[in-house]
Amino acid sequence: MKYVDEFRSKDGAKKLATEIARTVDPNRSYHVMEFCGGHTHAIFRYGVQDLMPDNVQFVHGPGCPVCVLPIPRIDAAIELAERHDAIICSYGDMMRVPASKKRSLIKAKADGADIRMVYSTQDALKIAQDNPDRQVVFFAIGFETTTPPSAVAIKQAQALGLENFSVFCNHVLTPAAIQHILQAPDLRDFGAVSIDGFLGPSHVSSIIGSQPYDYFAQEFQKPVVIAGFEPLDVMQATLMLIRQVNEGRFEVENEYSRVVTPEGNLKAQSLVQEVFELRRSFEWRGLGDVPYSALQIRECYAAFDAERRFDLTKSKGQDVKACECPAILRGAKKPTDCKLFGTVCTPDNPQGSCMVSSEGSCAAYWSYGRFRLAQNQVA
Amino acid sequence: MKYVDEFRSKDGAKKLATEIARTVDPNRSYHVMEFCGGHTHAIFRYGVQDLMPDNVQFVHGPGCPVCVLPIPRIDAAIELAERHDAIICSYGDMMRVPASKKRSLIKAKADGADIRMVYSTQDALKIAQDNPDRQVVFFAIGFETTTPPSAVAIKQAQALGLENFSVFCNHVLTPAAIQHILQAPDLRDFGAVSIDGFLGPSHVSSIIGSQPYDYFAQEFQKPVVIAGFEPLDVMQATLMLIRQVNEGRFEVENEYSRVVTPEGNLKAQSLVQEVFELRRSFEWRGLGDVPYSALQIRECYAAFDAERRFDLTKSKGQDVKACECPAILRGAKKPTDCKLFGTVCTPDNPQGSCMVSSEGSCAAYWSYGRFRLAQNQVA
Amino acid sequence: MLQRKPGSKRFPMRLNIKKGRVDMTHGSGGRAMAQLIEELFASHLDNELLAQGNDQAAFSVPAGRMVMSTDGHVVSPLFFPGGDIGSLSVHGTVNDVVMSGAKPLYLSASFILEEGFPLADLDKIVASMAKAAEETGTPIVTGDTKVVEKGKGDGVFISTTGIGIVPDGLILSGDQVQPGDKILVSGYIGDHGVAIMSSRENLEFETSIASDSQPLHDLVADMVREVPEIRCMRDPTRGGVASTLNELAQQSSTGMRLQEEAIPVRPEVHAACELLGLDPLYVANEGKLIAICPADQAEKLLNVMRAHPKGQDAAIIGEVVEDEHSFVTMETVFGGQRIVDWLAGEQLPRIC
Amino acid sequence: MLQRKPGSKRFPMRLNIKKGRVDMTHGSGGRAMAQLIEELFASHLDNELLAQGNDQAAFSVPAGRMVMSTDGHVVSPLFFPGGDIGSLSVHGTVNDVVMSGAKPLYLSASFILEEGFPLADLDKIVASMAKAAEETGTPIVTGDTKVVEKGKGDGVFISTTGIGIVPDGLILSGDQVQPGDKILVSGYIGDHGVAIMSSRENLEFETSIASDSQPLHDLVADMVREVPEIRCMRDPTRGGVASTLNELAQQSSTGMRLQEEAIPVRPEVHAACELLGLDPLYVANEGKLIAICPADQAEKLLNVMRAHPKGQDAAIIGEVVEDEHSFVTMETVFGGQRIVDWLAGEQLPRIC
Amino acid sequence: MCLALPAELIAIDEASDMGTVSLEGVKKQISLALVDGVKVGDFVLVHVGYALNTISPSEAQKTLELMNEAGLVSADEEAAQ
Amino acid sequence: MCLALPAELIAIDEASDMGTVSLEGVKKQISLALVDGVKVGDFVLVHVGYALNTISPSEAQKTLELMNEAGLVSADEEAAQ
Ligand code: SF4
Ligand code: SF4
Ligand SMILES: [Mg+2]
Ligand SMILES: [Mg+2]
Ligand SMILES: [Mg+2]
Ligand SMILES: [Mg+2]
Ligand SMILES: [Mg+2]
Ligand SMILES: [Mg+2]
Ligand SMILES: [Mg+2]
Ligand SMILES: [Mg+2]
Ligand SMILES: [Mg+2]
Ligand SMILES: [Mg+2]
Repeated sequence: MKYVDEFRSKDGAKKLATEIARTVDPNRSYHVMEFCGGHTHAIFRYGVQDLMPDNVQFVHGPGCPVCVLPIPRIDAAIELAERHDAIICSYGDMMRVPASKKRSLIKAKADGADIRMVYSTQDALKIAQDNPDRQVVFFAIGFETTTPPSAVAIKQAQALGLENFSVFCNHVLTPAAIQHILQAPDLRDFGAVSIDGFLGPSHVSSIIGSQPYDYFAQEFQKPVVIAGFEPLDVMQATLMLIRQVNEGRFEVENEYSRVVTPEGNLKAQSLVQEVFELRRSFEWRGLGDVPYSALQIRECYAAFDAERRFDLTKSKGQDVKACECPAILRGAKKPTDCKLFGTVCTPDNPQGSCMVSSEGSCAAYWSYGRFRLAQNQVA
Repeated sequence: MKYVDEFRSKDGAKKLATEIARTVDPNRSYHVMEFCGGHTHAIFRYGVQDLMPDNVQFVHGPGCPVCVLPIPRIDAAIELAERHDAIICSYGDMMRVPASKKRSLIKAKADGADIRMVYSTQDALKIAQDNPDRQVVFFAIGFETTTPPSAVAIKQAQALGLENFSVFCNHVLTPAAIQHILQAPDLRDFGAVSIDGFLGPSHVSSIIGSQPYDYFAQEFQKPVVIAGFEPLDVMQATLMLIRQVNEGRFEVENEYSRVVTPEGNLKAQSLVQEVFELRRSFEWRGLGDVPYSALQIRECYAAFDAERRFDLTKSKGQDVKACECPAILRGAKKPTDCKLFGTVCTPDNPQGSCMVSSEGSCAAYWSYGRFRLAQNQVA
Repeated sequence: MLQRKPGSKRFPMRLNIKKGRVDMTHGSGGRAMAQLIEELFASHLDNELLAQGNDQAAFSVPAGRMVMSTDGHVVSPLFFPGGDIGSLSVHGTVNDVVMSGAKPLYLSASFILEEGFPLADLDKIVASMAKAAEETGTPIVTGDTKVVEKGKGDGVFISTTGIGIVPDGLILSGDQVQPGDKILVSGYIGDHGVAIMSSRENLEFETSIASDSQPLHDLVADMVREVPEIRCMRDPTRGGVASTLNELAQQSSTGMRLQEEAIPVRPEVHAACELLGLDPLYVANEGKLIAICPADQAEKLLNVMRAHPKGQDAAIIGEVVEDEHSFVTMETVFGGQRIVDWLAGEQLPRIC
Repeated sequence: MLQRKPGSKRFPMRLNIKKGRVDMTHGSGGRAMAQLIEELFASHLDNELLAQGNDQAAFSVPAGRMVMSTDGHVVSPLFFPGGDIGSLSVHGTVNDVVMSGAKPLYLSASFILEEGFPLADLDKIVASMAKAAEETGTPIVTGDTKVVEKGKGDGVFISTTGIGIVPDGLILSGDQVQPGDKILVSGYIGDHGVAIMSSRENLEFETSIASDSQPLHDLVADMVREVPEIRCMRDPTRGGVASTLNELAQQSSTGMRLQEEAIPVRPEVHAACELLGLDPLYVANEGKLIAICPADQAEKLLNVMRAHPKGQDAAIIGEVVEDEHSFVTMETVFGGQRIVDWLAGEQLPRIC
Repeated sequence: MCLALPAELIAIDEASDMGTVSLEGVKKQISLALVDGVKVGDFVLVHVGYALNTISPSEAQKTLELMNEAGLVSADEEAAQ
Repeated sequence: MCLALPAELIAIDEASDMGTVSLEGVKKQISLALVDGVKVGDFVLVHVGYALNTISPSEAQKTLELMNEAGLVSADEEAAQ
């Protein structure tokens, strides 16, 4: 696959590993936060950590849209299906995420709710057209990458005059979250690690561009390197971060220039602008209420807003008590710090969202790291 | 079973057979029309004809509510299910009756229509209560016996405020049909048999009483004996008819006095009166349009009348060309006169309604008479 | 894939059999499926062969005449007076196997589960299967589980297949039937069908009638040992005694003549049939057999059957006659004659 | 009840296979069912044993080690590139039988039909079964047909059961696997699952990939003849290669170490998986096998496999290691290590 | 036509105007909406889940006697032959 | 997060603003509503059935060269050691 295979070469990995080893200052450590689950996944899937010197550590951030969605929002999706008898269209990723009372979309489906997995907002529109007598709600999740398709769907629904289609909007914003992590004193202290730099989102940035990171790179004096999701991208960007740290720079650099431009996809941005507006505040799992960190549907598209169309109970659903997802999502703890990890909580029996999404830290630790833990125990 | 087994005894049959043999005038023949399919069924099921002298012949009448319903009415029931997406509740008897285009309720069901078999109007009401979002139509068929339960259901639906329940009324009237048979010159001629007397309906009469037959017994000078549906009842009533014929009487006698009174069930009559009114005319399969021979729902219960609630196409569905049901229902032909009987038309592949209902003459000939035909062929 | 995996603490959380439901993951081939198999299926069906844990069960067989039969079970409701789909799925196939005179050996089971089906019900069903398999001495040695989406199944369907070995020299087959043979039934007919109908939602009537669902291996063993001359046996399931006799008449190009008076029908079954407009001759049985044997063996066979608890109400109900039309006829209690045809359409309750 | 009844003009009107649909009468045990069996099922599946017309098929078997396996087939869509539920239902069970090294003998088939299913589709499916059974030399000797109401099934489900005889002396079983053994796969993985997904309504993508559904009896015959030392074989169906290897690791208390580079995956399959966020290791195969053999036999076995058309892309993909945790691990193309765990949940297309 | 069977009324629920009939031990709930003044022990004619009428024991007896008379007469004659 | 893959655009339907991409012969319909001025032969980044962006071949080349340089430097050094 062009633009993919080249960035997964074993050869390239060896070269970059050597270069990184050559570049690091052995007298200090480097804590690199990869904000995105996509990076987390690549690091584990390809064993990137193995290729790093010991003093380069990846800190996993809250950049998995599945993981950060708080339980009351999943409860609400289930309520839409069960109490309001709507067809809920969801990306496959959300199907097994725990809601309150040990439920999930897949369990609600087993209980009789009409929940359908879709691959695209186009599919949800088609379902609405095919079921004129039913309310069809698209369960919209995701960061800036996944938001424009939701905007397109709403505009198409309007053009088609679809009266039975609406969107349950849970789109969240990346810069707001990164800023929040750097800003909140308790969060910075909590983890007892100070982050030396950020691997910037790749696909989010393809929409928003690299400019939005300028503000906090300067404000918080932390370097950011926007990195592709292939393993060589991660290594190259890490190398670039190490160099900035070594040189005392805190700039926004762009390793993923084959896709990301400074200004991003202006057409997508304007579509999003037209359909959505900022929420004053939105709850993130792990981060709590984060101001201006999410989108809601504008008044003029109110007809397509599931939150306005349906009366929804305010669920008080909370994470399983011992689940450390909140701390893990802040980069403050590791999955292995969680008592439930690998005993009660496994990918087959996920107790928290981080164990479901293949981008969640707990799932990544389990799937790709479990053999290391076992080796350590044996050793 | 009390009041059943006593009337099925082999012993009793022998005695009555002897008495009938003793009573008949060997110099004449007796053509007894049993109006009711129930009698037809008993005659074949128990082999009553075998116990009769050769000069006593049963002529099968149009008294099977399944058989007399013309095809357009079944088409309409299918249309209610398919075009109006209603749940059609039907007695089991109607499921396999041929509609036009080789269809039937059971085939429409296989094609996806929501057709449910019910045992009682009470079940249909329950289905309506359980499916508030669907229109539920009870496919009401039957003579005076089956009409009062439909009246009760409509009154209950009104009391319950059920807005999704209606009745597709096909209730027909017995005396009108008998009178029509006796009245229409073409019908009387057609069969080339003159009927000497009638076995009067048992269960219909339990509702309407014996009085309604007085008029045409006098008018047409034909004896009527109301007879129960057990085989001894049929034999006893036949004996009573033979005696009337021998004596030149044409009275209404009541063999089934354990259930039938002169005035019938007044409560049931008044309920029917309240909910239904006479139709000016109604098409019977075999008899054509018969004036004042059926009921429709009164204006004041219009909300429960499927014919008013739904716009129904006027189907022109007709019987299979070669099917002789019409003539058979008039008593003018026998099933064996039909070219399709037993070749193309069998209970598994019924071409006409008379082959479906176990009270239909064709079905009765097939199921209980086929071995005789075979013996005759062999002989 | 129903085979038991060697026991281990592989599943941190036990399956919630009490409150859980089947979901799509239970059919995915992953760990959720392995857990369902280990903690629910294998815990009831446990036997050495199943425990081999391969894609197939392996066992030794002697040389000889083997029989194989399969049946899908789709009964509704799943639980009914006198049984459930679990026991029925064992009896239904074991009976088909033993109608050849065979000793049944092993069963396989294929489960098709509907998403949302309560694990507690599944557990009861599998326990009941295990008990039935134990009773008949036919362990379920291999199996398979699939899960279909809600609305694409009906709780649970179970297809079982059985194999057995026929004692040397015995050949029972429908085409052995000859005019003059006697027709025997092993007991009251129609119990199963009436019990099922009594528990159907929209027909609800109360009766003490329970399904006759039972395995006939032991009764059959007695019968073929004592009267190896039996021409054939068949269990009159769907379509009832009437359809089974028509099948046999067709297969052997004979006719059959029955005596209505001789056919054992319980008064309650008779009454329920009258109420619904049904005929007991067409109602399903799941623990009865029809046997046809030479006339001179009939009394002996009847005595053998009556000596066994499962045949205590056995009766000679008619005889085989020559008939080029293969008609099954019956002399009614009233003294008339009637045809007992194949079932046409379905047995539906009717009003006229 | 799938057995063929002796031919006769018992049915005045032929079944309308072109335009007809399954209705409830086809499952009632009456003449409509007999006609469906005779004119549709038996006309394709015709064989001597099926034609016996009894409740069970009877045949002679030699003494020896017999295997039995069953599988339910519920694939959606019913027709897919490279096959349909009919051929699949033969291959799926034959393959489970032959994974023991056995020669497959006979099959049974249990059909669960949904009311309204087009007879034309059923006809195609049964014809395809017949062809597959012919190809593998495993006639369908007994069967059963049930009809469920519309909305209580999904067109057609087919449960097949197969029996076979293992050549003397051969014992293949998952628990024979030992550290040091080599792991082989018979060809490209993931074809079946991707072909199925490509034809699912809401995922529609176009690819030339067809299901690999095929019977492996002939490949297996070559393998066990030439390398009887094979420890075990298994077909990596649901859950894919990953789940099959985890099963075997568990069963034999060993670990497995794979080389990602060595695993044959077609570029299209790889691409489709990347598009949908899936991993080919977890995608189902229906015509591939995993074989484990002593290291010193691995090259020989590989050559035997490659010499057969169904094994021409065979590869040694890893080895068995000691591991008390029974982990399956893999060296990635990138040079890192990862765990290849059981499938968790279901393989669902995902967006992140 | 009109399948109907005599069954014994064994319980009445005045409130719902429903009753229970028993036929050889088979019990069924039926509506009593079409009959007035029925009481437990009566035999009613049951059709599509409704009681249509009560059976008159004395009339039943009379009919049976009538049939029997026919028999007696003929039996006599036969004896006479 | 945000699974997205570069794939070649092999057909465009202007009317519906849809296109077909090919990835190793796997073809899929995607929406082009989020991109302007794409043409057949472009590689686009595909996410949830939408093209998000075009891939710049020259920038890709530059990045690969950058990575390779790292390699060259280290390879040189290794050689020097
Ligand atoms: S291991 Fe499970 S319970 Fe623990 S933090 Fe992760 S998701 Fe939560
Ligand atoms: S045999 Fe069939 S076609 Fe002929 S009259 Fe009777 S129902 Fe009609
Ligand atoms: Mg299996
Ligand atoms: Mg069978
Ligand atoms: Mg059976
Ligand atoms: Mg049988
Ligand atoms: Mg069967
Ligand atoms: Mg199997
Ligand atoms: Mg298989
Ligand atoms: Mg297998
Ligand atoms: Mg009353
Ligand atoms: Mg565009």
